Amino acid sequence: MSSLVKCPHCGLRPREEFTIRGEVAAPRPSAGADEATWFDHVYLRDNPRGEHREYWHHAGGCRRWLVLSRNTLTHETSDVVDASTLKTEGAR
Amino acid sequence: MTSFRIEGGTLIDRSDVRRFTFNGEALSGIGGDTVASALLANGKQLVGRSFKYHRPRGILTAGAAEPNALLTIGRDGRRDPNTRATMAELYDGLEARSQNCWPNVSFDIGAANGLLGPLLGAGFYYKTFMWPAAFWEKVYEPLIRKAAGLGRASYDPDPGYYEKCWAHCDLLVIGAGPTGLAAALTAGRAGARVIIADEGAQPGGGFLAEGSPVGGKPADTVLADIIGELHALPNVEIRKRTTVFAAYDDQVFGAVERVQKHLPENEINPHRAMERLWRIVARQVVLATGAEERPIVFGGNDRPGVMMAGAMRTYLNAYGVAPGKRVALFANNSQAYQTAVDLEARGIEVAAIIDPRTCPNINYAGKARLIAGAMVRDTAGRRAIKSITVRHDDGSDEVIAVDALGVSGGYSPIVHLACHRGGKPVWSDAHIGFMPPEKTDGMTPCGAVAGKAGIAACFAAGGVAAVKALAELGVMGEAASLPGVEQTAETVDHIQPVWRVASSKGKAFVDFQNDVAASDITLAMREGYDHVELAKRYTTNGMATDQGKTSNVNAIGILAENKRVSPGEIGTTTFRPFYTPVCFGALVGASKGMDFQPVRKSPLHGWAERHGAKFVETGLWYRSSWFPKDGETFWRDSVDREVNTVRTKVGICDVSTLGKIEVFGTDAAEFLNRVYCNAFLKLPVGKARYGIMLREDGFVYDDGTTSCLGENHYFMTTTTALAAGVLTHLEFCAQVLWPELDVRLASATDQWAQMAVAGPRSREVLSKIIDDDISNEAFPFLAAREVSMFGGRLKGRLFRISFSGELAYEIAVPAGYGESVADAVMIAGEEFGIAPYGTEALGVMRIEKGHVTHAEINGTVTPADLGMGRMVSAKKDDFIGRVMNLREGLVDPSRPSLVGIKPKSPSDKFATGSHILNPGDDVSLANDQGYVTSMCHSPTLGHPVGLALVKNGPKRHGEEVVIWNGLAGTTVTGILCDPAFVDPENEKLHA
Amino acid sequence: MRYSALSLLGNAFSKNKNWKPAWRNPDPKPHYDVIIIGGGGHGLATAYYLSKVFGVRNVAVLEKGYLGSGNIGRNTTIIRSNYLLEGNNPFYEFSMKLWEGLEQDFNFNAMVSQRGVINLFHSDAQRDAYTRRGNAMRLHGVDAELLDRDQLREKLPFLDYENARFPIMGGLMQARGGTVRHDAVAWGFARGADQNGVDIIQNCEVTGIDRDGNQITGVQTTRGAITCNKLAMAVAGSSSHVAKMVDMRLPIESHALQAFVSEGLKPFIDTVVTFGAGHFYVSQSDKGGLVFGGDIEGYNSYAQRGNLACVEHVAEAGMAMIPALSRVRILRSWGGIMDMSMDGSPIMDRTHLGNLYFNGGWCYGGFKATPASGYCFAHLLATDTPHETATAFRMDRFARGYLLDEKGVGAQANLH
Amino acid sequence: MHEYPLENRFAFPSNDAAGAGASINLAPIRDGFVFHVLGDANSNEVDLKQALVKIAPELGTDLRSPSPNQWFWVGGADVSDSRLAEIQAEIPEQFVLADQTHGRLRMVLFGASSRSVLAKGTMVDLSPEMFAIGQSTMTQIGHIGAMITRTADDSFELIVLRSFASTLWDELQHMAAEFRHP
Repeated sequence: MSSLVKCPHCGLRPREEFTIRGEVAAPRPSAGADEATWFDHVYLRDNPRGEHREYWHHAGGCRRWLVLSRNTLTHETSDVVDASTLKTEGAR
Repeated sequence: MTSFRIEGGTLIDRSDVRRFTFNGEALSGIGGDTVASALLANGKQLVGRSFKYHRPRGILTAGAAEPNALLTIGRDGRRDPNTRATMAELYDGLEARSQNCWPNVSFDIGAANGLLGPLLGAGFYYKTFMWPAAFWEKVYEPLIRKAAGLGRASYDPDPGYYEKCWAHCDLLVIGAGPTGLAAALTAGRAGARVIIADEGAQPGGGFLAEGSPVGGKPADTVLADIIGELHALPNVEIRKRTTVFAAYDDQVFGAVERVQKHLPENEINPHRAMERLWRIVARQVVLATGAEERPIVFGGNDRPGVMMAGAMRTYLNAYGVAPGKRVALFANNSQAYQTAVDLEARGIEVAAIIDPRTCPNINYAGKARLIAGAMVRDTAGRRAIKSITVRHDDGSDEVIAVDALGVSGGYSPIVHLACHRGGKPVWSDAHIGFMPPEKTDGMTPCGAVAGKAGIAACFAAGGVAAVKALAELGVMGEAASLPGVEQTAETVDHIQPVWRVASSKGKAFVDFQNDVAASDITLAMREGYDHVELAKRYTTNGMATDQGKTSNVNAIGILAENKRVSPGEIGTTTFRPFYTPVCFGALVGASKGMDFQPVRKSPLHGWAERHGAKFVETGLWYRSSWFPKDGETFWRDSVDREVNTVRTKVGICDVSTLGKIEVFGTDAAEFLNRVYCNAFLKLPVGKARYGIMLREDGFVYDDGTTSCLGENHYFMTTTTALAAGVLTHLEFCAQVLWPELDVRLASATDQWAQMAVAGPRSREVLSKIIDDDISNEAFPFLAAREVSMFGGRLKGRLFRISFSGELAYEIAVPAGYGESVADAVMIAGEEFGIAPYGTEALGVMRIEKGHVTHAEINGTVTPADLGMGRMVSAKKDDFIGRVMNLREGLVDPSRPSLVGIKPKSPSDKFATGSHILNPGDDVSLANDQGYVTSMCHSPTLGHPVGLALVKNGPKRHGEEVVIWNGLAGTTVTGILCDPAFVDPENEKLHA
Repeated sequence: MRYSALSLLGNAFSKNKNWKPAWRNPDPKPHYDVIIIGGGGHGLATAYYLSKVFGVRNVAVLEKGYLGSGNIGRNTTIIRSNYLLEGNNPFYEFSMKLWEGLEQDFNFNAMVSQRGVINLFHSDAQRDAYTRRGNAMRLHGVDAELLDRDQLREKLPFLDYENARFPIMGGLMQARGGTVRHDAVAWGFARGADQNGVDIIQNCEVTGIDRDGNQITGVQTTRGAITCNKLAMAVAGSSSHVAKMVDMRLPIESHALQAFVSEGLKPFIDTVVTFGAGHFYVSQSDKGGLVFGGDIEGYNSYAQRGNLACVEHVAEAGMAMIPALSRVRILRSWGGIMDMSMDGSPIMDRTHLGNLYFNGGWCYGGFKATPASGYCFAHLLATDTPHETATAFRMDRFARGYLLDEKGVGAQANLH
Repeated sequence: MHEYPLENRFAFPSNDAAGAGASINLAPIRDGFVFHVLGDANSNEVDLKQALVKIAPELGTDLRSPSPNQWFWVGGADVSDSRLAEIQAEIPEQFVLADQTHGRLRMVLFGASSRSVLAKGTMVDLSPEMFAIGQSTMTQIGHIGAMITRTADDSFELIVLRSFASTLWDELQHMAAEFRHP
């Protein structure tokens, strides 16, 4: 979905209401992690041609950060969740 | 009426006579006419000139695909260049002009290009015009540019109003011909929300051009019944004059409705849109866009009077216009014979039907002479067709006198919208055409776009498609049927592909508008540009305003024939939005001029206005930048006075636009400690602290103060520029990085009117309106708490913070009371000589004090670069940006760092953006030492002062440097110094 | 066959039947000294300069589609060298100098048109930033001029000066900037490289990269396996996809950028103009269409198309700049895939696999860089040292913290 | 002490509503309060309503949720600073309450054409069967963020940030103009 996003809180909304941050990178490293781990988190991306997970912020709606599972070739979105569930559910 | 207007016409109203001009000539048409039908009715066959060779051109089609009849309509701000005469509805007083011709359309000097034809073949310009090198821009290009282009756009602003809308439906039906109407009727009866859109002035499509009865009733009567029923259904919306121009992801469709384009100026409602952009969200779509009849590529096929056979039917039946008096047809399929039937029914002579098929399988019983196995190889006539030359199957030629030639080379399904999301059309040998892609999620192509022909078959297909689409939505429907029409077994029209007539004499055009001939395509192939995309780009075939609607498939056919493969193997170029061109106005809607972006107004806007403020755009805000007083003619006069007032007395400044965020929650302190690079865990209640926020990459993001107003309650301010960005960033931290922390963020920017009251007398002023004790002891530097005001009538928040470097406070009050409080401060300060000051004076004072803003915090600096390296906590084990801030490149001692800079001679001036060089060094990027980030005239010191980021800057105080401004051609000797020009010991601040 | 006025005339007399193909259509040989993946502008330019300047002629360019089918054929044709940073500016100026002699060099008219590029500014802060930039250009000897409102009004009287939401204060002009016919650049380099013996192999998709330890040995393609001594990637847009074949992750995201052309018009605007208060830039092609664009879509994409919201956004900015565009009709939109790097600047370097070379991360600035990118990449491939103007484009600059961030927006690809 | 006049100024322009029976009307809501209630991750609307009924029965429990665990509590009564402080003190710990009465302004768009006007701004499908009376949502109207609440058949309340209020007001007037001047 790159024209409309089904926000789990607000329902179907247009692209204009969102701000996009980019790929859900490797999780934020722990405080003691080395520079290489941090570099990976901050700079390196899988950038796949196909299924991709990325952060969208519903800035013009509920102001929640969402994670979209979206195909970068077809633009089809298979899943949208509130981003807080990434950590609370220990995903990735 | 002229001799070409005959009886009948489903679209016209003969009682409504409309006057118009064509190239200055006064003509008349009737209501319902397009400009094209009116011109034809007036016997105007020559209407324009082609792009390259300026060949005379007429009207080829009766619809959106028109490549030739492009006119400029209207004048001044209402001038529409390149308007297809076949789509423009005639209104009273319309002015139309031909394009791309000089001195006039009948006698066009540019036609001399035709003589150079062999030189101007495909891609000729890539091979020449290279010598001498400077001649391209100076000589060749201006000539080419002048000759190229079609209509001339107006430079005047458009007085029209435009708007945009969203619409939602269960089923979007694109095209209101027999197919689409059946689909809409089916879905409408089933109770679904339906939008049916059609580009025409009236719905009906094929019904409108039908000369024969349908189910025993006249076609227009059948149509009227259907439209009547649809209008009566509250769940069906009919959008006429509405072109669905693109299909985007997630079933969002762009459509443009020409709401008032068909009206004369005096009938236009200025409150209603000229054109309206629709963004249609459809759960299911029925694509009923029909098929485009293809021209045939033969010698002289571009001569005015050569017209699509189907277009002839439309002009006859819908507009009551005869295409000629003696007409021939050249067709490779049986459908086209219906044109002969209809012509003869109106008493127009059909001189001959030339059919390349040797045994055409037809049931035509008319009078016209049928010439089978033959081709048209040439036409004659200076400005319009006079005769055609037919090549018989025995190789002999015959010249036949005609004044119009109907052509039909088969049918190309209008698959554009089915392909906009990346689908590729599929070649069908049965239909001799590219059919919609096999996978069109949520969209059902049906009717002519799916290869059906005839009203009965299309209507049936539309109903079936709608039933299928409804089923996807869990709705039961029953396919609508046409009363009195029996479904007959489908007959297949055997179309014999004719990609070009090999025996053609003279230029045989593929793309009429861009003057691409069959020989050009062959030449492109010969030179290696044999891929369909390369051939397009090299020859420009299909790149004209019609985007190849009539030319692309023929070009593909020629490539295929040359390569001896199927057209399917050649494939198409990419179908891209827009199906037909869309004007900027519609895509912009009301967001133009001052309404380009919304205006944000501070709660003190009215107060500032009353004090004569000059405003400046700051993001979406208007901020007061200075307050000129009588006698001050130059902005600096006011700014200098305002600075002096603050430095010696007291001033008041609106700082309401700063971002304000309330931070609540039991983990709020921990949260702040993680988002700022300096410590925040132990900030006591009633205190403010300056904080620096880094990005995760270790560079400074924003700065501001955060105050602890209570246990688990903080009040953060951000810069105006990054107010939204910081909130978004904090939300990311709170929701994504640390959802386990109890932290709740509320934007409070708009709740508070906030003003800085600064200057040595500021305490005395505020004491008059604040009930609490605000003495230095009771309310020291960085104190922050709620205060009672005006004898308990109002509560505010008081912060002892200073951007100017003076004794200063910021007071925040509920926004509605902002103006009253500002007025009260002015009254209270009157005895001390208070004056309002704006962002300019604020900027001067912060430079004098060496405080940074986003001029310095430009996304590439570290806290250390700004002289605040020690603020970065070494004790905290985690905060945003901690680790990346330690990278080699970010701690490199030679990084440009903050210094003050002043001219050696106080009278010298310099500009922000000047670069710093060492004295004696060559002027080069390699010798660049840094640059001036901010500068101003300091009224306090009496000379310019600035801030700069300079390599090793802090170690070079006192050093002489060159302030280099090559743009202005100036160099000034400067001295690097401490950035705090005023009160470096902070005595004023703490007074 | 050399192109000249004479050859044109001669062929006209022979009804254009004697023109020869502009390039051969060879089958791949089993081995090449250098294989370049990507037959777009940068790959073809690399092959051209490798064969012409550095004498490396046993070269293949592998293109999965038709030559020039990537961003070289879908950009908005602008050339300029108005860069701020020391690591960028000399490189783009080198490119500008190559543009200035390119057509005579490769005997193909690419319609290099130095009609000027003007960046508008609307605030004191923007003016200051352009002053800094213009002075950086001047320091390197690049032409730059700061125009005030009156000077601008003389050149572009039809901009919205009076009623604009964000009034135009002036502009930074590079008179040597301009436009080039994009397809012709690909064709010129292809024809030139072909004449030097380079094999340009179309419809040949690389499906795998063969390696022996840390050494690349060759590639698997849809037209069979091919071995090589050195392998060069010039596949911006798909860099991550190809890098994945050797398990490399990159500081790059792929994003779609739309571009647009209007219907053909008589001369309307004779320079390139960039709006400063929204995402919009425009020039007019020699054919008459207004060619314009705006910002990327914002989400990762390998689909060469965009969405309506972005179209509207661009149109709004366009009309804020030129109100008279209202009745100009937009004819076509299309999309390309940008390698958006994490600091907005390109990467050109040898990789940790010693004989694999990377060229990508051009964001939406790759077209203007085409000749210098080809030249410098050829230099790197031939000499194993970076060209003097391309030393800052190192892969390790992100890890070490030597970013080339012209915009200063940090490690978020879609903001560059 | 000097007597300083205090006036709560309004951010909307003067109302130029159409006459009775017009298909579209726009009217500001001048009085009342908007409180932003922020709950913790486990909070819910039922608990909040119960608490509010107990603490401030005179203010009603008209809640509009812009976001999970957040509500705008609105009402027509004017609430004094001291009353607000009392409520803040009494509200259960899992909620905090921030005054937004001045930061977020309310207006009502009503009449038969109200949906057609709003469709020019928001993508949200406001058709009666999709958007029930009492339902509310945060969205964008054109370029401006706003909360839309359906308050009656053809009546919608809009809550907008104060700084954008006059622009949104003007834009709505433009969008409505064709229905006032048919």
